Amino acid sequence: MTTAPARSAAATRTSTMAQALNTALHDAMKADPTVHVMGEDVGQLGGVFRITDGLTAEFGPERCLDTPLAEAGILGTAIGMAMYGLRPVVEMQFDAFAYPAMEQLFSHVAKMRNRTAGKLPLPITIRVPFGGGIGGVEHHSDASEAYYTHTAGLHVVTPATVADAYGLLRASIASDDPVVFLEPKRLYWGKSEWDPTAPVEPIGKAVLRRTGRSAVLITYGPSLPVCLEAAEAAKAEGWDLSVLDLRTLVPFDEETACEVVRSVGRAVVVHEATGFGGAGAEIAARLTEKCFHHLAAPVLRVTGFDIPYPPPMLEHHHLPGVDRILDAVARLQWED
Amino acid sequence: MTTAPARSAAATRTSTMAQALNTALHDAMKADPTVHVMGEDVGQLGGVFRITDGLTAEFGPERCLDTPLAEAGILGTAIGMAMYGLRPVVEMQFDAFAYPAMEQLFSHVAKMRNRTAGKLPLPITIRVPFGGGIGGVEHHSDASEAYYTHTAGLHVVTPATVADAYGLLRASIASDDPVVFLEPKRLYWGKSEWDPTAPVEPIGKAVLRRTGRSAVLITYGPSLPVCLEAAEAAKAEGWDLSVLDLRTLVPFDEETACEVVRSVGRAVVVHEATGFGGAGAEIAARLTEKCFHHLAAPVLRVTGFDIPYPPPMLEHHHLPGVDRILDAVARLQWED
Amino acid sequence: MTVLDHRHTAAVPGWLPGATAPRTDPEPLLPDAAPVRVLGTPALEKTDPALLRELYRRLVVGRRYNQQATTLTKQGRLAVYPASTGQEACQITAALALQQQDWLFPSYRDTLAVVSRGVDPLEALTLLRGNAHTGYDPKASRTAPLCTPLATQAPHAVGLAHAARLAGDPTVALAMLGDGGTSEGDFHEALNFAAVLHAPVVFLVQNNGYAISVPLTQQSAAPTLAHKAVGYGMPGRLVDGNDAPAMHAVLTEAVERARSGGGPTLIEALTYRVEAHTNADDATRYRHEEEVAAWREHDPILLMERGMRELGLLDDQLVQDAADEAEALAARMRAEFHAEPELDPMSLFAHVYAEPTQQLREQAAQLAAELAAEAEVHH
Amino acid sequence: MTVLDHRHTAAVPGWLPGATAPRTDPEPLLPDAAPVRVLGTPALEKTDPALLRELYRRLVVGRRYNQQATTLTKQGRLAVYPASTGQEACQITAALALQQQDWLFPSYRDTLAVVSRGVDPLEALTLLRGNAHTGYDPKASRTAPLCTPLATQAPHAVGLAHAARLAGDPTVALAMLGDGGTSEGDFHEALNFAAVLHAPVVFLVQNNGYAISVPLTQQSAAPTLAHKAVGYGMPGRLVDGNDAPAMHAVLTEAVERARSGGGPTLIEALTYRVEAHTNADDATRYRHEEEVAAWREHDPILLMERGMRELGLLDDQLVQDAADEAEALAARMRAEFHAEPELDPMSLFAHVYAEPTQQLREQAAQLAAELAAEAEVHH
Ligand SMILES: Cc1ncc(C[n+]2csc(CCOP(=O)(O)OP(=O)(O)O)c2C)c(N)n1
Ligand SMILES: Cc1ncc(C[n+]2csc(CCOP(=O)(O)OP(=O)(O)O)c2C)c(N)n1
Ligand SMILES: [Mg+2]
Ligand SMILES: [Mg+2]
Repeated sequence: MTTAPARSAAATRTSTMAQALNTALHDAMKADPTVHVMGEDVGQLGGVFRITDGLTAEFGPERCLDTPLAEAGILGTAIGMAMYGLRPVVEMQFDAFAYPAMEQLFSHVAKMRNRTAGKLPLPITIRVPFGGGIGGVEHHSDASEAYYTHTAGLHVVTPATVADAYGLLRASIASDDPVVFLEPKRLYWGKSEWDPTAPVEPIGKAVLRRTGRSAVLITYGPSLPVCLEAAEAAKAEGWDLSVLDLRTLVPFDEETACEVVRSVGRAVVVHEATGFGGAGAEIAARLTEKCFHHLAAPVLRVTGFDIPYPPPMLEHHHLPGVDRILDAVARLQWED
Repeated sequence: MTTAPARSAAATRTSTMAQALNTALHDAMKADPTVHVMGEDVGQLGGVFRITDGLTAEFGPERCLDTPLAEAGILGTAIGMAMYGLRPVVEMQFDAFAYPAMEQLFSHVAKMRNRTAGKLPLPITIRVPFGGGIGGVEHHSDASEAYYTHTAGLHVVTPATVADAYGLLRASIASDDPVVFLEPKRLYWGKSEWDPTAPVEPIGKAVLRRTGRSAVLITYGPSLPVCLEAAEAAKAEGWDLSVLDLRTLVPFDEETACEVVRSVGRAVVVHEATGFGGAGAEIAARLTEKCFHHLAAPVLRVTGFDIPYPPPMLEHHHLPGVDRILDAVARLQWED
Repeated sequence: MTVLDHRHTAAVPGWLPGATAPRTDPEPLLPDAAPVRVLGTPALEKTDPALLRELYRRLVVGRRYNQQATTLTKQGRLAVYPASTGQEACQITAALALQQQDWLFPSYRDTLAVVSRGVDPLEALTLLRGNAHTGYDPKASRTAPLCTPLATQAPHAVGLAHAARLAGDPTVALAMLGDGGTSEGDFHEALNFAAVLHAPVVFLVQNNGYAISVPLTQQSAAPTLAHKAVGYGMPGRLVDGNDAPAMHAVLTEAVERARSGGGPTLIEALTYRVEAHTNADDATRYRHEEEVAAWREHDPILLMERGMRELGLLDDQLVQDAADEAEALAARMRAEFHAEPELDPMSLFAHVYAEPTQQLREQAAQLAAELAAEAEVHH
Repeated sequence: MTVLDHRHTAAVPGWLPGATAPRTDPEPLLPDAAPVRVLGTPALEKTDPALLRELYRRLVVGRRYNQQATTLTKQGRLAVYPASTGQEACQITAALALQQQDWLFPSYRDTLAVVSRGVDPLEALTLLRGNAHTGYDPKASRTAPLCTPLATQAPHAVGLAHAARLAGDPTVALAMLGDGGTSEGDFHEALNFAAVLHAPVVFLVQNNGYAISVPLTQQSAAPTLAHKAVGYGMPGRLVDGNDAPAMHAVLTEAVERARSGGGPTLIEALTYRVEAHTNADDATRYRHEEEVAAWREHDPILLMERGMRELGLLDDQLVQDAADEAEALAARMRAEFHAEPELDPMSLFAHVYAEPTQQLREQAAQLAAELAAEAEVHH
C-alpha cells in the first residue's frame, strides 16, 4: 500500500460526507490520470447518491464511465483495465447489488496478485454504499461487510467521519491492492468540519474517538454516531466509555484494539449487520484470545438481528440503538 | 423443518460417503415425486463426483436434469420450481463455482419466506462439494461456509461421517427451508459401516464423537477426522480430549456446545477455511460469551491461513493438521 | 419420451463433422423489421371492439392509478414510487394476456400490472409503502413478489413454467423486465434455460429508453433488444409498447404459443418512462424536455383515443364509465393509505425459518422486552 | 469527442416516437450461413504457401504437445490435464493471429495456445502440475492466467482492450471460451460491454460439442452460437475450427478489424474434443465411440495434410522438420517435468497483499516454526 500524495490546498471546510467523498474522487482523478471512475449512473447523474457528481463534466465520459447495467461485467471490466495499468474506482449502486459480482470479486479481484505471484496486482477500489437507516425498501439496506472481511486478498475500509471519508478514500485509491470501500449510507448527509490538506493516513489504523475508563465500545462506519451517543448517555449510569472506531476491518488494527481492551477490561462490539458470523464475531474472538486475562467480562456484541433486513417502518427495531448498547454495557459483570 | 420419513429397508451396510449421498438422493426421489435433482453434469455422467450416479437412468432426465452451464440460472430456475411446489436438490460442481449464484442465494433463496410472510417457503437443498485436500487446482478447494452461515434464512449443514451424509441429506431435503449442504470432498471416498434404516435425525444437533475431560475440539465436516486423530495423539501428551462434531452450523446447537465447553473449560475450534471471519469466529465468540466463567483459557482457533487456497503441492501446509491442533491445545494455559 | 425431448429433434446431425447448416433456421426467430402496430393501421378494424373498450377503460384507470400513487408519495404515504406513467399499455396488457392460472413475475415498476391482475393497490404497494415486504399472497394471486434485484425474477419465471410443464399443467409464466435489466447475466441465463427447456414463459422487456439515467445507446448496441432472442433460439418480437391493442395481440399470441407447447418468446415493447425513475430521481440531469414532450404526443391513452375515435368507438358513456372507475380507484387508494399501517415488530422473527432457531427466539425475547419497556414509559 | 462517441452516431433518432427501423442494420451481423472453410475449397489456392507450412508445422508440434502432456499426466507429473487434442487448429491460430503486443485470455484448456505464443511448457503448465498457480509472467507474455471459473476471463479481456483503446494503443485482446462457457452470465455481460464500448476484443468460442458431459443441444437452442453476436450488435462468424487456414483467416480478420477501430467480433469455431474432458473424466459415460471416430476423420492435421498434398506443399522436408520440432518439444517437456519442482511453502504468504498484514506475518512465523521443527526431525 502506498500513501496518497499530500495536498497543498487551502484551509478547513464544512461539508457532508457525500461531498467529501466527491472531493476525494475529484482530487484523486486530478492527481493521477490512471484513476478511472465507473459504474451505473455515475456519469451525468452523478450517481444515485451524487458521490460522482461533476466528474464526467470535468474529466469526460471516458474517465467517469456510465457502464451497462451488470455488476459482474463492471467489476470484470475493471479487472482488465487494472491489468492494463489503470486504477479503477468502481461504484456498486447498493450493497445488495454487488452480489452479482461476487464471483469476480472472490475468484479474481481478491486472488489475482496471489495467483500471479505478485505480477498482476489489482489496484481497484470498489465503493459500496452500505448499511441501512435511510428508509430504503428491501435489498437497499444490506450490511455485507462480513462477506468481504472473510475473503483473503481484499482490504475492507469504512469511514465514519467526514474527514475519514476523504482521507480513507484517497488512501484506498492509492493502495496497490483491491479495497472494498464501504460508505455508510446514513452518514452521507451528516456535515462536519474537516481539513482537506491534512496528511492522508494509511489505511489500517483504528482511532479512539472517545476515551473512558470503564469499558470500550468497538465499532466502525454507520454505528459510530450511535456509539458516541451511547457513551454520552452512559455517563448518567456512571460508566465512562471509550469508543474505538476501527476504520479498517482488513487489515485489522489488532494492536490498538488490544491496547484499549487490556486497559479497560470490558468491551462491546457494535455493528448493524446480522450478528451471526458478522465482523463482530472475529473482533470478539480475536480480542478475547489476545486479551483473555485482562477481561473482566466476555466481549459482548450488539448487532442487527439474525434476520433479513426489515422493511423501512420497522428498521429502527433492528438497528442497534442507544438502549440496546447500554443494555449490553450493563451486562459487563460490573459486580465482579 | 419436518423430519424425513423413516425407512423400512434392510440392515447395516458398508459404503463410501459418496455412495451414502447417492443412496440418500435415490431414496428421497423415490419417497417424494416432488424431489428433483438438477445441476451441471448430474445426468448421464452422474456428476463429477458421481453423487448423482444412476438417478437419470432410474428417474429420467426430467427428475435428474442436466442444466446449461450457469449457476445463477440453475439456482434461479430451482427457485421458480420450488415456487411451483417442487423440492429441488441443486448441485454446485465445486464451492467456488457457487459464487455466480450468490445474488440468487442471498437476495432470494435466503429471503423468500421472509419477503412473503411465509407464503413462499423455498424447500431447496443446495449441495456443494466443499473444502480441499484432494489435490485440486485453484478454485477447486475453497471452503466457503462463512458466506452461508452469515446469511439469515439459510440452514447450513455439513456431514462428517458416512451415516450422517445419508441422514443429514435426507433431513435437509425434507426441510421446508433452504439448506446449503456442504459435502467434504476429501471424505467422499472414506468407507464405513452405517445403517440406512436408522431413524433420520433432524438437522441442528451436534454430537460428541469422543468424550474426554481435558478440553474439547469443536469441529465439523472435513476436519472431523483430523481432530479425532489429534485427540488420539494427545493421549501421549496426557490430554484427554473431547471432540464435538457440530454437523449443522445453522442452526447452531448452542446447548450441546455450551454444555461440553462448561464441563471441560478449554476449547479449540478447528476448521480449514480461512480463519479471519470464519465460522470459528462465531463459535468462539458465542461460546465465550455464554461460558465465560467456565473457561480456563480463551477459546482458540486452528484454521486455514488468511490466504487464497494454495496450489495442490502446498495445500497440506494450509490445512490444519494434528501438530497444529496439538500446538493449540498446548496453549490452553494448562499451568493455571 | 420426456418433455425435454424437443431438444433432440434434428439437432444432433448438424454438429457432426462436415455439417454446414445451422441446427435450426434463424429466419423465423428474427424480430419484426418494424414494431408491430395496430392503432393507425388496417389491423385496428379487425380488432374486437369489446377488447378495445376494455383496453381503453384499463388504460384510463391505470393512468389514474399512477397519478394517485405519485400523489401519495408526495404526501409521504409511500416511501418511494417508480411510476409506470406512459407505460400503461404494457402494464395492463401484461395482466390481460394472462389467464388466472398463469403467473406474473413483475419488477418494482410493475405494480400497475399487479393491480390490473386484481391485487388490491394497498397490497400491491406494501413494499413501496414500507410497512412490509410483499403485501399480497403470491400463491393466491399467482403473482411473484415485486422484484428489485434486476433480472433475477427471470429465471424464477422459467423454473415455475418448467415445473408446470412437467406437471402437464398449461400454466404460462410472464416475466417483466426493463431495457437495463437485459444487460444482467441473469437475463441471459434465464433466456437460455427457457429455450433449452422449451419452457412456457414469455419475457416482456419494456424498453422505456432509460435505466435510471443511462440511455439505451449506452446500454446496448444491438439492432433491437428483440434481436437478442435469436441467440437463444427463440422468436423475438418488436412492438409499439404504447399501442395497447398491438401489445395485447403480441402478448396474447406469445402466451398462447407457450401454452400450446411452442416454447418461449422474447418481446421488446418500445415505450417511454414519462416520469423520473422514481420520485427520488431528477430526470432533468440526463434528458431534455423536448424528448419527453415528443413522447407525450405518443402517449398510450392519446393513441388509443385517436384510434377509437376513428372507429367511432369512443362514446361518452365509455369515457364517463372509465373516468368513474378511475376516480373510484383513486378514492379507494386515498382512503386505504390514509390509515396508518399496523406494524408488528415481532413479525421480524416470524418468517425467517419455518421454525425460529434458538438464537432467533432469544433475539425475539430481547425485542419483546424492549417493546414492553417502551410501552411502560409511554403509559 | 471521446472514443466512446461511436455510440451516438445515428442511434438516438431510431428510438424517438414513431420510429420503425432498428437502430443498426442486423444483416451484416448475422453469421455465415455455413462455416467458413479454406481446406477443400478454392480459397486454399489463394492462401500463402508459407502460412500453410507454418500452420502445418504448428499443428504437428501442437499435437505432440498434447500427447506429451497427456503422458505426463499418466505418469503423475501433472495433477490434471484438459487436453486440446483435436482442437489444435483453434489453439495455434489463436496465438498466430495475435501480434506481440496483443493480449491472450485463455481458459484451462488453452495451454497449447499459450505455448504457441512462446511461453515455456513448464511455465504454461505450472497450474496443472500443481506446484504454483500461474507459472508465467502475464505482463511479459501478454497472456492472462489460465482461467478456470468459466467465462470470467471474458470481461477482463474487454477491460484490457478498452483501456488500451483509451490510451491510443493498438493492442487487441483475444478471449478464448468453450461452448459451455457461453451459458454463463459473464459471457453475456462481456459481449455487451465490448459492443457498447466498441472495445478491440475478439471472442473465440471453441465449440467442441460438450461441456464435460453435456452436449451442445442441452446447452443452447440457438441456430449457432455465432448467432448470439447479433443480440449484442457485433458481427458473428462461424468457422470450421479444424480447418487451420480458415481459422487463421477469420481470426486475423477479426483481430485486425478490432485493431483498426472496427469493434469486437464473436467467432464460433466448430471443433471436437477428441479426448475426455480431462484425464479424470470418463467420456464413455456420455458419448459413443462412433461420434468420436467420425471426428477423428475430420482431424485438423489430417485435413491440413490432405489440403497441402493437393497443392503439392507437403514435401518430405517439411514433414521431417515438423516431426523433429515436435520431438524436441516433447523431449524438453519430459526433461523439465522429470525434475521435482522446487516448492517454497513460505511463498503462500508473499503475495496476498503488497505488504503482509500483521496477522499474515504471525501466520507466516507459525508456519516457519513448523517447518523448522520438521526439518529438525528430519536431520
Ligand atoms: C442487480 C441490480 N443492480 C442495480 C440496481 C439498481 N437499479 C434499480 S432500477 C435501475 C435501472 C433499471 O432500468 P431498467 O431495467 O431499464 O428498468 P426501468 O427502471 O427503466 O423500468 C437500477 C440500476 C438493482 N435494482 N439491481
Ligand atoms: C463457473 C464455473 N462453473 C463450473 C465449472 C466446472 N467446469 C469446468 S470445465 C466445465 C465444462 C466447460 O465446458 P466448455 O465451456 O464447453 O469448455 P470445454 O471444457 O469443452 O473446453 C465445467 C462445468 C467452472 N470451471 N466454472
Ligand atoms: Mg428502462
Ligand atoms: Mg466444450
